Amino acid sequence: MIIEDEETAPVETSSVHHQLGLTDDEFDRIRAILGRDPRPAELAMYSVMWSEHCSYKSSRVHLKRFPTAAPWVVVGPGENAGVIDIGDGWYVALRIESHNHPSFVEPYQGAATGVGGIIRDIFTMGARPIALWDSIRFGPLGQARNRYLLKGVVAGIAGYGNAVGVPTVGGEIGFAEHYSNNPLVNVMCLGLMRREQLVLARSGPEGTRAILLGAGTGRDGIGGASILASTSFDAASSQKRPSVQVGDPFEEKKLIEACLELYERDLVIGVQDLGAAGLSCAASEPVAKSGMGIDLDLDLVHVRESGMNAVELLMSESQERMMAFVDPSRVEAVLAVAAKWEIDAAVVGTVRDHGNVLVNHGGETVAEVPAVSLVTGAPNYERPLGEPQWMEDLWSNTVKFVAQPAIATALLQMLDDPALASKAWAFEQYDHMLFLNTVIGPGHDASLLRVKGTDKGLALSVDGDGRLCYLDPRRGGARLVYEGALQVALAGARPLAVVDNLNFGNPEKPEVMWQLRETIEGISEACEALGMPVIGGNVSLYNETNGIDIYPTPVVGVLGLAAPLPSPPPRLDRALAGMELWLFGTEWAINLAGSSFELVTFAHIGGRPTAPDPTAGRAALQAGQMLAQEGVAPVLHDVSSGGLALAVAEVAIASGVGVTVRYSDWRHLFCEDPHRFIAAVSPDAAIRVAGLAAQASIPAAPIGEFGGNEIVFDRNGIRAALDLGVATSTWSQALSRRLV
Amino acid sequence: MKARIEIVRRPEIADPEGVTVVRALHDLGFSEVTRARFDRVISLEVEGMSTEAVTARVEDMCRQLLANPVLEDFRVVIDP
Amino acid sequence: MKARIEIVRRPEIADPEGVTVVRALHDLGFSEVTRARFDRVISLEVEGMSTEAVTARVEDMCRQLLANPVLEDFRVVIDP
Amino acid sequence: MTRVAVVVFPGTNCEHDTVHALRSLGADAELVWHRQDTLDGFDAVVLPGGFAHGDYLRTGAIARLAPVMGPVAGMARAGRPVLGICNGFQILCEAGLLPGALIANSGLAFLCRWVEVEVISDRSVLTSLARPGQVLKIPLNSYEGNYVDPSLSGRVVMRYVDTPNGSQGGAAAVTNLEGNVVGVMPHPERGSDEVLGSADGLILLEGFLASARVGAGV
Ligand SMILES: Nc1ncnc2c1ncn2[C@@H]1O[C@H](COP(=O)(O)OP(=O)(O)O)[C@@H](O)[C@H]1O
Ligand SMILES: [Mg+2]
Repeated sequence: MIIEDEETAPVETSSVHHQLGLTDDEFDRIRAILGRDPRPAELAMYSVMWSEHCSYKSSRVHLKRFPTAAPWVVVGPGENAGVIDIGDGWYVALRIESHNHPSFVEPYQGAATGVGGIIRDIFTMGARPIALWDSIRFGPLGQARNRYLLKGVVAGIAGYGNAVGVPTVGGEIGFAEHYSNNPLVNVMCLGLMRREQLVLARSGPEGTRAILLGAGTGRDGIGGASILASTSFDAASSQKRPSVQVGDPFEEKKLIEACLELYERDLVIGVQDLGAAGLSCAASEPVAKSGMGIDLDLDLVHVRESGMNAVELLMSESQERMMAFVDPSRVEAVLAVAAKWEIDAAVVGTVRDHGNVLVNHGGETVAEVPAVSLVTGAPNYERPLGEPQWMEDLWSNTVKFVAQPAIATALLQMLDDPALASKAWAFEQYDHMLFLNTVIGPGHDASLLRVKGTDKGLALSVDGDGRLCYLDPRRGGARLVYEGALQVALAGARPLAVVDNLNFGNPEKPEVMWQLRETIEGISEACEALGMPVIGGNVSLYNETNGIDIYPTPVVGVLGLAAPLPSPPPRLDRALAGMELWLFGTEWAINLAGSSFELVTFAHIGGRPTAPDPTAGRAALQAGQMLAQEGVAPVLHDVSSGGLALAVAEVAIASGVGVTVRYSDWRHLFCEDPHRFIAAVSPDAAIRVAGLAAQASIPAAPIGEFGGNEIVFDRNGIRAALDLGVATSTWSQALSRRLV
Repeated sequence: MKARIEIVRRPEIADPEGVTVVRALHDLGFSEVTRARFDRVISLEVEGMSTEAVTARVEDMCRQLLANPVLEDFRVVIDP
Repeated sequence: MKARIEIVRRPEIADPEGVTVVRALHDLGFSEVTRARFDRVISLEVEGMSTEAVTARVEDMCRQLLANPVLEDFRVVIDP
Repeated sequence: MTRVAVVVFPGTNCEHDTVHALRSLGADAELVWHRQDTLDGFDAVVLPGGFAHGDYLRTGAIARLAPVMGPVAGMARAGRPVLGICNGFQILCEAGLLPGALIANSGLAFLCRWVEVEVISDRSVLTSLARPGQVLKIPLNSYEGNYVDPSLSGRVVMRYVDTPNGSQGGAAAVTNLEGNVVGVMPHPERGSDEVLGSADGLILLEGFLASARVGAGV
């Protein structure tokens, strides 16, 4: 790190740029842009703005593949969050972000600041953040370090999310050895706004003032998140610790209220949050997007620590800060709003038409570079990619079953698997009810939120996957989209849009780039088949420790609109004795490749997962949505991890009633092939249900009844039974008992 | 023996609580306060013979559980 | 001057932190720990002349804000 | 119409939910900023849930010094209905308007879940329309929900059916001797609509408004 008094002296030693994560070619590129050697502050700005995390230099060429257009899309990828028009004058903003490496360094603060960051992306758009979802992955809980990381991350999400006043209404937790030294922490945030309140990251014309709002700037995360998230992990990473950032949900809560008041009173032209790359990004991005430049005076920045130099001020990743672009006539009013909400504010710059980011510090010019070169000047890498030589072996490595396994035992084993069991230990630490919108909260499939003042509801699901994508990234990526869309449809909603978070390994390996490209291809194909645009997301690369890459792990969030809000909506816990159990979708599916069954009972991962089928997928969505809207099925639940057996068990446990399932081939019970769901149906509604299924042209049949206090699997009279009480206690305690 | 563990937040790490409390004290008219820092003290009762042995064990507890090495430094004082 | 305030939880008040930490330490194999108590130390930087005056003011701060009489006792130490 | 002040401190987050629930019962509920130093014209006041001042130092410790707390104490002395929900309960204790204090849950974790509470006494502005023995389903949502009262002078008006946080005597809601100042840890406003899982909380809020109309404690 270059911390020197001679801030205006050019950098001679090229080694400095290596410390900052820039390659020699990138350094030469900077020289060419400036026509001279960069000064320390200039090099610092380029290093953070051109980091993988901020510039997407390895992934951008592939992200172009995503479909992004639809009539209801107001803002697509490229802004802080995507925005969708849900009618009645309401817009929603949605975005997902990762904070993987910081959460490994310090799980509580890493997760907490991740939550703070994604929330800022939402209210930067003008929306009030109304809900969060967390998608988190860890190594096996047998290792103390992994238990520590899980506890810390969940406490961090709770500690920040609850205090900042945004409920966490759903999420998922996964486990695999690959995440032991590289946990994944992805958080999705939803915002709601009136149409008039939309704000973009624009700077406005010459003379516009730049006002820095919120926390004082300190030495937090110098070369932190952006660098941390842009390089691999190893023993040396412990030295990155001093750059850990501490979140202050109280400051962010005040910042939210202050900004919302600024939007309501129409006092700002544009805003940009300060995330990774801090001031460097917030000063350059909005002006670049507006074809302008800016004069920035670092002496005016309010600081938490004294004696910070220009490099530190420009690179600091101090949390809870916002940059507002304000017409000179409104400056006083903006400062008054800040004072009311008891947050600090300072006018730190003025928009200019010279197109440069001109930075002064201590009366000296420490940087003068074209704004556009910081934002879009980074190289775009077409990194070499190639199918891993191990794919063929993986696909041919299937289990040959000689006999039928003990079904009840296999189910009990799955119920005791932390990845499949109840997550109440985690979501009861999250406020998931604030704002009185949570109609269906955590512990079900999609979350369902009502939109007060309308008859509508928003259904959202977030699902990630590593195992299927390892076995086939294209099919795995596509199936995530179909699964999310189905869950949303089963809440009575029409799937409208997707956000994605791509967690991958080291992009300098052709195999990893191939996985990335294939996953994006799969997600894109599925989105096209279902008419859903991708409106935003995030890419996290270099998820690699000591040379071992994580599974390719995309996380997909699906947003759906339920109009009207079904009342009462289907839930897992509404099955009653006497109701019929129905299965929708191809019943004869038998592929067990990548299934939880093979993993849990045989510790096996191999074979090739079934590809999704657009026609069957669309039929399932249509049927699910109609059933939910008509209210003829009190319970609707998709068949995914754990297959039919686990899906049925989850309904029985949630409803506190036993069930009998009739089957012919035991593999039907554990197969996880897509586009299938189950329902609880009262006998007098059976005819109507069959009619709706026919209308959607999806195979559907009753395969059992609810009743008694056992979960029974029956093949022409041969019964395998599991006591409901045993199933319930096993499933409820599988996670918590491993954490004490 | 009694072990007293003083856990102090590293100076370079942000301390929102301190900032908020100084603000509150100023509101109350205690304008003479310029800085507030919050540290923790954990007092343990430990069975053990030699001060050395106990010190080593307690330092171990701090590293494994009681202190957060990323954010805090700690000091162990034993009074036999 | 520097004022050091020790906030000590009253013995009759339940101490969930203490109880939980002892259990956690036992799980980690530190079975020699029989009791743990958590207290806080607040370090203030205060402008002021006489130790007496500052002590009085800081005790005032404790009564009004820094300590809760239902739960805690406090002790003020000034090092000039 | 009954005018109810819902106080907003920096960090409060249940103010809009509380106003929403009170208005659904026909009350005229208004947000009042913590720096306001009068509550003239209000029949009752609610300190809603959230994290006033980030819960820094101690939950409720900084909030109790706000200018608005003078008038709140005034209403308490005048026998007018004063309700603290969750964080508001903690503030009332810190302010000495209720005996005791709230410390960390025995499980040392934040707890957000539906709980069952049994009404012990109807002699408080919160429980005035509830039957003793009646069991209500309302959401709990707190880290410091563990009530301690060495003086044993607080009157418990609602008790958890199955205490989840170590609270002394299972206390879920506590009142002063006059019954006009009440602190409740679970959130009545969150149990205000069947769509959300229960409307039992309305029984409590209706009682609170009824007491406000008659203008005094019980
Ligand atoms: N995997 C992805 N899919 C779709 N959009 C993406 C993806 N990754 C990044 N984006 C978009 O790129 C833009 C820039 O991302 P980023 O620089 O991380 O924003 P921020 O600085 O607000 O975190 C955002 O609009 C984001 O939605
Ligand atoms: Mg942003």
